[in-house]
Formats: sequence, structure tokens, C-alpha cells
Amino acid sequence: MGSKVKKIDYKAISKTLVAVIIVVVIVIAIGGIYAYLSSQHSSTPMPTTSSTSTSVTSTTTTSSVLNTSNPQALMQLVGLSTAPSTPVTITVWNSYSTSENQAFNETLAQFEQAFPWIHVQVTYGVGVGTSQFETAAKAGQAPIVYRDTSDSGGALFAAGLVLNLSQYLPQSVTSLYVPTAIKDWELNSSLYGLPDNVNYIVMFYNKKFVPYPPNTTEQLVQIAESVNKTYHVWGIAYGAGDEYGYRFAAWFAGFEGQIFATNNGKVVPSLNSTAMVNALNFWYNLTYNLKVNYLAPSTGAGGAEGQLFVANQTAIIFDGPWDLNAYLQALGPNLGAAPLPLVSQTGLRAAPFIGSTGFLIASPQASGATQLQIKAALIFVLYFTNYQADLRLWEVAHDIPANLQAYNEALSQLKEGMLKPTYLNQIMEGILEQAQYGQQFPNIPQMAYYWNSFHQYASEFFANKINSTQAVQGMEQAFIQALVQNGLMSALIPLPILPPFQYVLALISVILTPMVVVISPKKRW
Amino acid sequence: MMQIKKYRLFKILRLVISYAVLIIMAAFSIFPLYYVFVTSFSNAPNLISLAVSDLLPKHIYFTAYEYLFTTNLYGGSFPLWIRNSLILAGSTAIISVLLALITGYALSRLNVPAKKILATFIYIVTFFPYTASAVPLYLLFAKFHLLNYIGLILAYTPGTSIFAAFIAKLSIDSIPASYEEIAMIDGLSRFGAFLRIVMRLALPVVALTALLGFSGTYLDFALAYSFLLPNVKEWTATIGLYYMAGLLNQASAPAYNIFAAGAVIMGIPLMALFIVSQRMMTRAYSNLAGVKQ
Amino acid sequence: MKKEKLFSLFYILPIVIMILFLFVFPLLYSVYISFTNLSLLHFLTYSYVGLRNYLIIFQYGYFLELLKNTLIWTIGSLLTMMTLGFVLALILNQTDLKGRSIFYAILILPWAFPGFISILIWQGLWVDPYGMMNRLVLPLLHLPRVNSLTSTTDAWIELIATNDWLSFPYFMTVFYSALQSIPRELYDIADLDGANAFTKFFTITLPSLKRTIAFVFITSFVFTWNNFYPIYVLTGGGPGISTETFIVYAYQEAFSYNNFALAAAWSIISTIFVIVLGIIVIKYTRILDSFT
Amino acid sequence: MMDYVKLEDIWKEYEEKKRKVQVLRGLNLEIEKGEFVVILGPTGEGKTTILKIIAGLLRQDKGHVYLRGELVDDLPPKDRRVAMVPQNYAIYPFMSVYDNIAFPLRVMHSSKEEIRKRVLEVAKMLRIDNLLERKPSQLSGGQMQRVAIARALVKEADIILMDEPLSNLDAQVRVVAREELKQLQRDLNPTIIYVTHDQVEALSLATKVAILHNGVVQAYGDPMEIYKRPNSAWVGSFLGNPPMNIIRGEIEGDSIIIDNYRVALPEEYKNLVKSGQKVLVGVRPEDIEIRDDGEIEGMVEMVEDLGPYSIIHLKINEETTIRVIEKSLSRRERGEKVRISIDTSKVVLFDASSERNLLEQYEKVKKK
Repeated sequence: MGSKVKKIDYKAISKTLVAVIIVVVIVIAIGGIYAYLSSQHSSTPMPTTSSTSTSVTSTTTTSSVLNTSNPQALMQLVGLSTAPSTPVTITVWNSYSTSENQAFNETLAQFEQAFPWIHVQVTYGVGVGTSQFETAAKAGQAPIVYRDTSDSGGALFAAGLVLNLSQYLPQSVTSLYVPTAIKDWELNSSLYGLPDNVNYIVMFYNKKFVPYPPNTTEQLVQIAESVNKTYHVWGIAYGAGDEYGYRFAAWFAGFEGQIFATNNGKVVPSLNSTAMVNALNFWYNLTYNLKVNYLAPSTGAGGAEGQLFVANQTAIIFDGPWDLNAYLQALGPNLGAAPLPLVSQTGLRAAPFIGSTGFLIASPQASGATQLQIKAALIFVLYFTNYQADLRLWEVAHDIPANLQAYNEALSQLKEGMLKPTYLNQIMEGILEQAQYGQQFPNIPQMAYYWNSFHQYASEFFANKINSTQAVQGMEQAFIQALVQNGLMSALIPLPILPPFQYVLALISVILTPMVVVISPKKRW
Repeated sequence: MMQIKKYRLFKILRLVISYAVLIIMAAFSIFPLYYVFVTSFSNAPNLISLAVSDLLPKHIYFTAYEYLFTTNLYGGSFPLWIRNSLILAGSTAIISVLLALITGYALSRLNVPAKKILATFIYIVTFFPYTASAVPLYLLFAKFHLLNYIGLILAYTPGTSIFAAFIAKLSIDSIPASYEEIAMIDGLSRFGAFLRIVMRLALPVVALTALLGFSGTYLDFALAYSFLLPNVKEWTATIGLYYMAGLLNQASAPAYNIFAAGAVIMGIPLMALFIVSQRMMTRAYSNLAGVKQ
Repeated sequence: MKKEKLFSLFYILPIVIMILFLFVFPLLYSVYISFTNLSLLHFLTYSYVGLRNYLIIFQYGYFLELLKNTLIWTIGSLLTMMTLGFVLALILNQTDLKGRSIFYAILILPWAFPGFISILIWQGLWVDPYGMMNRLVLPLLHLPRVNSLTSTTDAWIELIATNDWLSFPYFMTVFYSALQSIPRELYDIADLDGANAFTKFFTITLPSLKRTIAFVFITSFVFTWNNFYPIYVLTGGGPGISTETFIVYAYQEAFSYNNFALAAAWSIISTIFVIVLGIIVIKYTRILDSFT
Repeated sequence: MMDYVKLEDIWKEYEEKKRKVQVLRGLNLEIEKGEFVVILGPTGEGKTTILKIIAGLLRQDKGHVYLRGELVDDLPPKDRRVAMVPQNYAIYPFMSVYDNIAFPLRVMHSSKEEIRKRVLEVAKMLRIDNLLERKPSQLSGGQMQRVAIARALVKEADIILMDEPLSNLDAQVRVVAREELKQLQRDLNPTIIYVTHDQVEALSLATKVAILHNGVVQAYGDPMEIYKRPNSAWVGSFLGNPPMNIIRGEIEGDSIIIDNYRVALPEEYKNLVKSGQKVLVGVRPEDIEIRDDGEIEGMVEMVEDLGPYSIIHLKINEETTIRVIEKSLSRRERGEKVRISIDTSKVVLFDASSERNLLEQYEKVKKK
């Protein structure tokens, strides 16, 4: 009896197995066929809606001075003579911090007064560079306006999710912004967003430990060592091992490196260089040999770096002005800010990315916006990057203005020492000075594949798993691989659509071997 | 005599070791929670405590709690979000219970065609990782205009229910069919008997399913965030807490004391619920051991 | 007869529909996507590329490395937390132990505490040399400090220990429940036969728990295999990719590289692995037989 | 007279582990109002299935069920107005005794006072009115059984189905319970369909017994009548403890030849058989006497001492063993040779091939 039952059970289980295998096969087959069929449809190029936009720009009066604070002028700029009779709703994803939102809300109130026919639906607290936007865009539910960083905005633009503003606005609007800032928003000579502030990292130091801001890396090392000896705190807290290459790019540049090079008119990575080796070794030396740098596991005011800095446990960190408030609160007049030092070896400045945040408008496929909504959105982004709006951000949150007029106003405020408390003037001066020694933040889509390639090998290097030469070779190779995989570089070996025979065989055997093990009758567990 | 002495000694040794292990493990489980607790009563937004002495706070600050209960963020507030979370988690719990028990009932009592294949299939499709299904789910739910609570409840329910359905099946196996049969003869429909008799008799499983469904929803962040992001007033406590503590917006520095305070507010009811229902839980899980060989 | 079958289908229908929508659809969709080139540059209009993504994985990817990591993560976590849960359950199951319910109540707290918060707290606790683990606990136990940034082994220790903390209460509860359902008479008879504690454990306790262990093992195996947050938050897969699992890698592929097609392919491969391993376990333990 | 409960050609098949088991194969049963019918059959022959089909819990594959003269095939259980006492009583463990008894009334949405009145009435009748506040876990087996009956009675259904309600009771309690049940049926006069494998219960309780075997009712009628004159060899050997002796024999004139022995042919069969016909001789052990002048000789093979009487197994030849009841306390030894005499007036004869009672066959022919 017992053996009989067992046999029946065994049969049943293998039937189940067969069913499962069949289901898996069917699933894969259907998926494949479906993918194939639908690609046949979708591969026919869709007429881009932007090209049918009946050249709105032609009606714009290329007036000598653009006044983006004037409602009437703004409407004219986008080709509206009078306010539409029916109200228009635009959705906005806002990525401002709490303090920046004070400024935003004030501007919003004024905006709604000036344009009673535009109703703004704001989603607060969205992150920048979020995949949320992409997923929403895929579902056709992206917001009409999104505030993002220039580099991830560039990726969105490359993906076709963001409107090409050059087709809607005259070239002259670019003159309204700080040149470095507006340059961040141009890709293939198309404008895809308007900046509201500029950002980059600077060197924050604690005046309690640091007598003067180091101007060269030699001084930096000296100060770090003496701080370490005298006060028994870290000279520097820089988590080079937890780096994705945003901050490290500054040192890389200081050691005379470049992320991209052009080869036959094509953009190729150039991480495999002595500059990268030197930059890596420089920080390795500070961390492991001199033991004055704390290899922090997390960055920013909330991370280990910031927390140590706030707790007077480290003298120097590298961070952006977005964390200024946290440090200001904790250190008060002891807080100092200065540009990153000169790299003594090369005589070049460590040059951080000068990035920018700003507003972009989703393409109609992504958001389902009508022409009128897009016009309203254009008005919105122009208004929220105008002089008053940007100055407000500066005054409330000390954002570095991207609006030229506001930027100049900020500079003159600093010169006159108008900021309160007074020591803030010096700090802000230090921060603004850094802008002179920056590098342009690449916003080409290739850039998206830099971060992880760098991170993987830099972290292995700082974990002592590989040496610096291996690290730079590795990151370059990984970078190239990522580009190839994403179709941004041609592959050395072209990848065929149908795989070589041996691969199919390998794949099938990988899947089937365990199944054979399963099917073969074995003793009960 | 020697024997008894030896036995006594062995017993004492056994108990001593047991207590030692229990005390160490208890310390291990409580320590991080204690840490959260202490952090929530500090006014330093740090996560890394810089001195061991910080573990015994000299001052107790209620600033974090005050902030959570008084601040209005983007038109929402933490109490509102807690309420939302409770509604959402409660509904998910109820629906999970119904779904799990109905499925368990069908597997146990009814002559479902291709039961074995179906059960195996149901079990195996859940192997597909959540991280990979997030995007397709979002697209699907967007298409059906379900990026709201209803959609969320639908999305949360099966995760708990499938696991619970298997336990429910075992539990219902051990309930004699005559209980519901007599109820049906006494005037209930099959579904009525299921609701009033089977569910009551399988109460431990009901409680367990409800608990798991509730806590899963109550604590989820990723799905709720992608579904509810544009509607601040509909946010759940988890989303709200991330924002309140400034953990999501890279433009603000995280305030870990607020985060900890929120964790305490959210965690205490949940822990109470777990402790209260621990007996039900053990009884529900013991069904697993009752499986026939 | 037919009517009865249709009627019982009605009961199973809700879960089947839900599963179709919530599991089968995403699965199909992912399979479909994995055959296309949906990525940053082909976001709105993408096309069929056959098995290209799978080829990339085997040709360029870190397939073996990730497989090894995933296995270390899954097996390492599972073994330790099941052992821990089992030992605690055995301890709690001693009738002459006083204060069992208090200890039990304390020991399930990690399970009852919001996990996303716990993981962040642990991240802070592990910071070397400032976190309390490295500052207080490990020195107290005369153990070396753990720094996940500088050593892969340390990173695994950190990940698995944290995962143990998060999950041991679940295993303890399940095993404790199972132990309590073993009839006392079995032990009484063994006592009469003069069996010692070890014999009793191996002849009564362990066989009685076989099914529970099997069920919990397969369920948790899949869960751990697919568990993403602890790694993502604690080490981010580092140093390098030495603690990166399939799922974490797929996630990064999708959301850092925006290569949704490749991410889908990774997910599918990962899923095929769990399904195959799952079927082996199901087959050997016959665990699903009891559920149908 | 209309049949109160009628089962017409009921077929039912189960699927167990991929094997089809046919439990009921064209079962027919007609029950009159107020009868106490016991369905008796070995375990696993589908007795409970019949009850479930009557109650509507199971649907028959083929055939029809009539209750109170109406076809109820499509009626769900709740509308069939029957009550049931299941084997394990199914007293809801989470309700008090009172709530358990009140449950059917609550489901019917009776008023509170009505429920109270009825529950108390029934509880008093079953002498469990002092237990109403208790939880089922505090009840003894006998009390549980009464609660289950009370719950069945409370809804005043006039058809009550009972599934071995006494099998879980101790032997002594069982006797009392049996008596009480019988009394109850006499007082309230419901139609009771009672299922059991216990012959004593069947014989003592039933006004009519239906013997179930191979998916059909083998015999149906007055219990003593069936006992005395079973309609088939199987019924004869199934009913009674010790069972009826079924012995191969051959007719020779006015006598039956068993082995080498000759036994007189009973009067009533004289016209039904002819010489040379093979028959099965059915004779109850109590109708055989051990006498020194008995017709048949056998060797004592086994003795079952049961106290008041003994059952003696006598080996007549290689294939025939006869059981005999001896009241005397005299001890028999194994191997002892004894002679027995059969009370021919109580002998029944069955056809050797069909195993049917020859008398019945004759009556059928006569009817036609």
C-alpha cells in the first residue's frame, strides 16, 4: 500500500513539474512573440509632436530686453495675446527643501495672482534624479513641470521625456541666466530646462581647528596632520570609498584628468589615466598612510561626514551649500568655507562639477499635456527662474542664483556685507569663489554610466582589494561596457539578435540540468 | 543517589546556560530599539552617537515628538498620515484575511479542478521579486486609474494572503467538516457558514493573517510612495516620516531624532499588537507542524 | 459534479485573478521587456532585440560573481537565522524555565519593529569606529571591529548579522509553535525508555519538525534571495560589487543606468534560479503535497 | 400513505487519490412519517453519504431526493428543514451551551424571547438546563450528545438525521442514552434517520432497519423480521452477533444434506425446492442445540467464553464451521467431539448462486 501511494505521489509531482515547465516555456514564448510583434509596430517612427508645434516662436517679439517678471511680456513670449477664457491646470513636481519652499510658496502666491487662469497643482518634496518621473512618464502620467538637476535632466531629455525649449523660446532667454548655469541645460544645442540655482561642492572647515583655509594640497595635508596631532580629531572626513564620483571628479580634474575624451568625433571615456591613478593614490595616502582622513561610510550633513563635522570631530569636509544650514546651526562663527585647494603636483585647481538645478517641462507623450498647458508651463518656468524668484531663494535659503540679475545682486549684497549674521558673508564669499574654479558638469547621456563604474572600482581600491592601476583600468572598462550595453558606443564584437548556437545550448543546459535532477526519482527526504 | 545528584547538576547547568543565552539574545534584540528610543528623546539629529555615555541621556527632550505632532508639511501632518496608514493597513488586513481564508477553504474543502497544479503555480509565481514587478505594476495600475488606496490594497493583499492561505488550508484541514455542515443544515449558506463558523474556528490563522497584512502595509514605503506621491493628504505615515525627518530630499539634512520619534510612535502600537497576539501566532504556526507526513 | 467544480472555482477565483494581475502580468511584462532594448535612449520607442540582453549578461556581466554573492547572502543568512531561531525555540520550550513569556515577548520585538527603520539604525550602529557595535559591543566581547568599507568579509558579517537580527524572531516563533505542538506523551515514553536529551532531540524533536523546517526553509529562501533593502541600505553592494546580489544589481541596472531591459533580464534569470531551486526543495520535501 | 422521505435511485461516486469509488449505486429508500429508521452497514459503505445527500450537503450524481413528498434536489441544506446530529456533535467550542442550542434559531432570526423560551424548553426536556452557561470544553461526552440533540430539536424540524450519535459514549452511558432517545422519539414523534454500524443500536432503536451494502439497501423492514428471516445470505451473516451460520447443502427429497448429515427440510420451503438443488442453509447459532442425539457431529475448534453464554465453533468438515451458542457453563475442550441438533423451524434457505432467500424469490414470482 505504502509504496503504491508513493508512486502515485511521485507521478503527481512530476506532472506538476511538467506543468510548471510548460507554463514557464509558454510565458517566455508569449513574452518573446509579443515583444517581437509590438516592436514591429512601435519601431515605426512616431511623428514627434514637438515638430508640429506650428513654430510658436515666430510670433515672439524679439524685444531688446526680456522681462520675465512682467505677466504680459511672459504671455507674449510664449505666443499668447490674451489670457485664455478657461483656466488651465498644470502639475508641478517640486524638489525644493523645506527652507527653499518658503521662497517657492511666496513666488507661487504672486504667480497665481499674476496668472489667475493658471492653476498650479504642486507635489512637494519630490526627489531629484528620481526614477519616479521615468515610471510616471512611461505611464503617460508625468507632471508637466519637474524640477531636477541638469545632469539627470539631460538623461531625461535624451530619453525623449523632456521638451526641447529651443523650439518654444527665443535664443535670447539664455541671456537671462548665468552663462555656466544655462550651459548646463544645453544638449546638442537644444535647451531643455531653465536653471534656478547653481550648485557644486566647496570645502567646509572648522575655524576652531583650521587656522587658514589651505590653498594647496600640501597645505591641506599639513593642516590635516597638525589638527590630527593637536586636537586628536580627524583632519578630513572624506568617504572616498563611498564615492560615486561626483566629488571625486574635482580631484580628478585637479590631477589633470578628464572624464571624457573625443576620439574621431565620438565621445569616449578616459578614466584610464595617470591622473586618476594619482588622484586615487593621493586619497589613499591620506587615509591609510597618514591616517588623517576618515573614510566615512556616508556623506552629507546626515551622513557620517556631516555628523562628525557638526560634532567637532573633523576639521574639514567637502560638501555643497545645500547642507550649509545644518553646519551653520552647529558651528556658527566657527564655520568656514573656501574653494577646493590647488593640487600641488600639477598646479591645477581641484575643479568640482558646476551643476545646476532647474525646471524642465515634460514632453507631451510623457505628461499628456495640451498645447495650452505647455504654454502655461513655459510661463511657469520662466516666472520661477526670474529675478525675484531667484533672489528670494538666495535670501531665504542661500541658494546660489542662476538668474544673472539675481546673481549680481547677491554678489553686491556680499560685497556690502549685508548678510546676517555677519560671518555668513565670509562663508558665502568662499562658496561663491569656488564657482570660478569649477568644471562644466557633463550632461550628455553617457554621463549616466560614469557613476557606478567609478564607484565599483574606487570602493574596491579603498577596500584594498585592488591597486590603483587595476582600479582605473577596471573603471574604464566597466564604463565602456555600460556604454556598449546601452548602445552609446559601438561594440567591439557586434551582438547578434540571434545568439550563437553554443550560447543557446549553454542557456538551455543551465536551465535544464537542475530540472533533470528534479525529475530523476530519488529517495524521499 | 549519585544519579540524582548528577541529574540535578545537569539541570542547573542547563538552566544557567539557557538563561545566559536568553539574556544575551534579549540584549541583542533590545539594544537597537533602545537606541532608537534614546535618540527620539534627544535634540541632536545624529544617528552616530559619538560617546558611549550618550546611551544614558542626561536630558530628555520632547522636541522631536513636538515637531511630529505640530508641524504641517506640504498641507499634511503626521497624525493625518498615521490615520491614513491605519485605514489602509486595516483594510488590507481585512481583505487579506478574507482572501487567505477563502483560498485556504477552497484548497482544504472543495474539489477544485487541477488543485495541485494551481497551488504549485500560485506558489511559484510569487518567487518573482518585488523589485522587478514594481514598474510593471505601476504602469498597470496607472492604466486602470488605480494609483490610489484601492490599488494599493489590491497590490498589498496577495503577498500576505498566499502565504497565509497555505497555513489557513492546514488549519481548516484540522477543523471537522461537520461544524460547517451542521451550520448549513441549521440555515446558513455555505458562505455564511464559512464566515461565521470556519473563520471563527480558524481564529489563530485569521489573527496571524491580519497581523501580517497589517504590518506589511503599515510599514511599506516603496509602493505607497510610487502610488501616492502626488497627493500629500493621502500619504502614509512611512512616507510622511521620511519627509518629516528629511531623509528623502537630498536638499535637507536628515533629522534622525525626528525619524526615531516617528519610529517609536509607529512601532509601539505594532509591538503591542505582536505581543498581544503572540499566542494566536504560535497556534497558527503550529499548524505547520501538524502537517501529515 | 460539474456544477460543484464550477462552484468551487468561484472560491479560488479571487486569488487567481489577483495573482494574474499582480504576479503573472509583471512577470510577463518583464519577460517581454527583456527581449527589447527599453533603456534611456530607447525609452518611448523601443524595439525587439532578441536575446541580446541575456547575451550581455553572460558575456559582459558579472554573472558568476553575483551568483556567488547571492548564494552567500541567502545561505549565510538562512543558516544562521534558522539556527538561532531554533536554539532559542528549544530554550524557550523547556517547561522548567521561568519567565518564558517575558523573554519571548522581548525576543519578538525586532520583528514587530518597523524594518525600514531598523535597517537605518543598524547602518548607524555599524559605522566604524563610531557606531555602538564597533565602539561598545564588539570590544566588550573582545571581537575585532567590523568595517564594511574596507573588507568584503566584514561587509558580509555586517549584512548577515543585521539580517539575523531582523529575522530570527520569525524563525523562533515558527519553531517554538511547532515544538509546542509535539505531544508530551512522546517524550514521556522516551523517558521511560531511558533516552537522554540528545536521543530525544534526534528521534522525536527533529523528525517532528521536519515539515516545518522544510516549509520555512523554502519560503524564507525565496524571501532572502529576493530581499533587497538590507544590502541596498547597509553596503550598497560594496565594496565594489562584492556584496551585490542579482536583485540589487538588477535594481541598480534599472534605476541608476535606466536600462530597464537589462534589469528585466537579470530579474528573469534570478527568478529562474529560485524557481529551479524552489522546485528541487519542493520535490524533495514534498512540502506542497500537504497544501493541496 | 405518502412517503415522508424518499430516495430514488441514488448514485454517488467519489474520487479518492485519483481512484474512483462508487459508494452508492442506485439506492432506493422510502420512509414514512414518524418512523425511526436505522441505516445499518459496515464502515465505509456510504452511510454518512446518504445523510449528507438527504440534508443537501452533497449532491447525488444521479437520482432524486423527495422530502415531505416534494422533490428537493435543487434545494440548499438551509431550506430543507431537517436537523442533524453529527457523529462528533460539532458543538461550537467558542459558544456557550445556550448559544449553541440557540444557534439555529438565531440564524432563522427568531425573536429573543422566542429563542429563550424554546432553548429552555428543549434543555429542560433533555435535562441540560443546568449546563446552559457552560462552555463545551467543560462538558462530558453524554452531555455533549444531549446538547447536540437539543440543537437538533430546537428548530422543530420534523426530520432528524443522526450520524452514529452514540458511538463516542462509554458503554454504560450509551445504554441510557439509547433508551432516552427512544423515549424522545416516542414523545415528539419526529421522523428519525439514524445511521450506525452497531447492530445492537439498530435492533433496539429502529422501527425499521435498512441494511446497506454495496451501495444499495440490501434489506429494509422490521428489525426482528429481518433478523429472523434475512432476505439474503449476506444480510443473514451481517446481522446478529455471532452471525448466522451459512452452510452449503443440497436438497434431497424432504431433507437437506449437509456434508454427510441429513437435516429435515422446513415446511415453508417444501414447495419451493426440488431434489438435487444446491442451497445455502442459514441458521442462527442460538437455534442450534448441543445434544447427544443431535443429527450432526463436529469437533470443537474454538470456544469464546462471553460470560452468560459461550460461542462454540464446531468444525464439521474442511470447509464448514458452525457456530453454536451454549448457555450452560459446562466447559468444552478443543478437539472434543459433540453432536448438535438444528431447530429446523427457524432455518432459512438461500439460493446457492444468487444467495437470495428462496422464500422471497417465490413471493416475487407470486406477485407477478
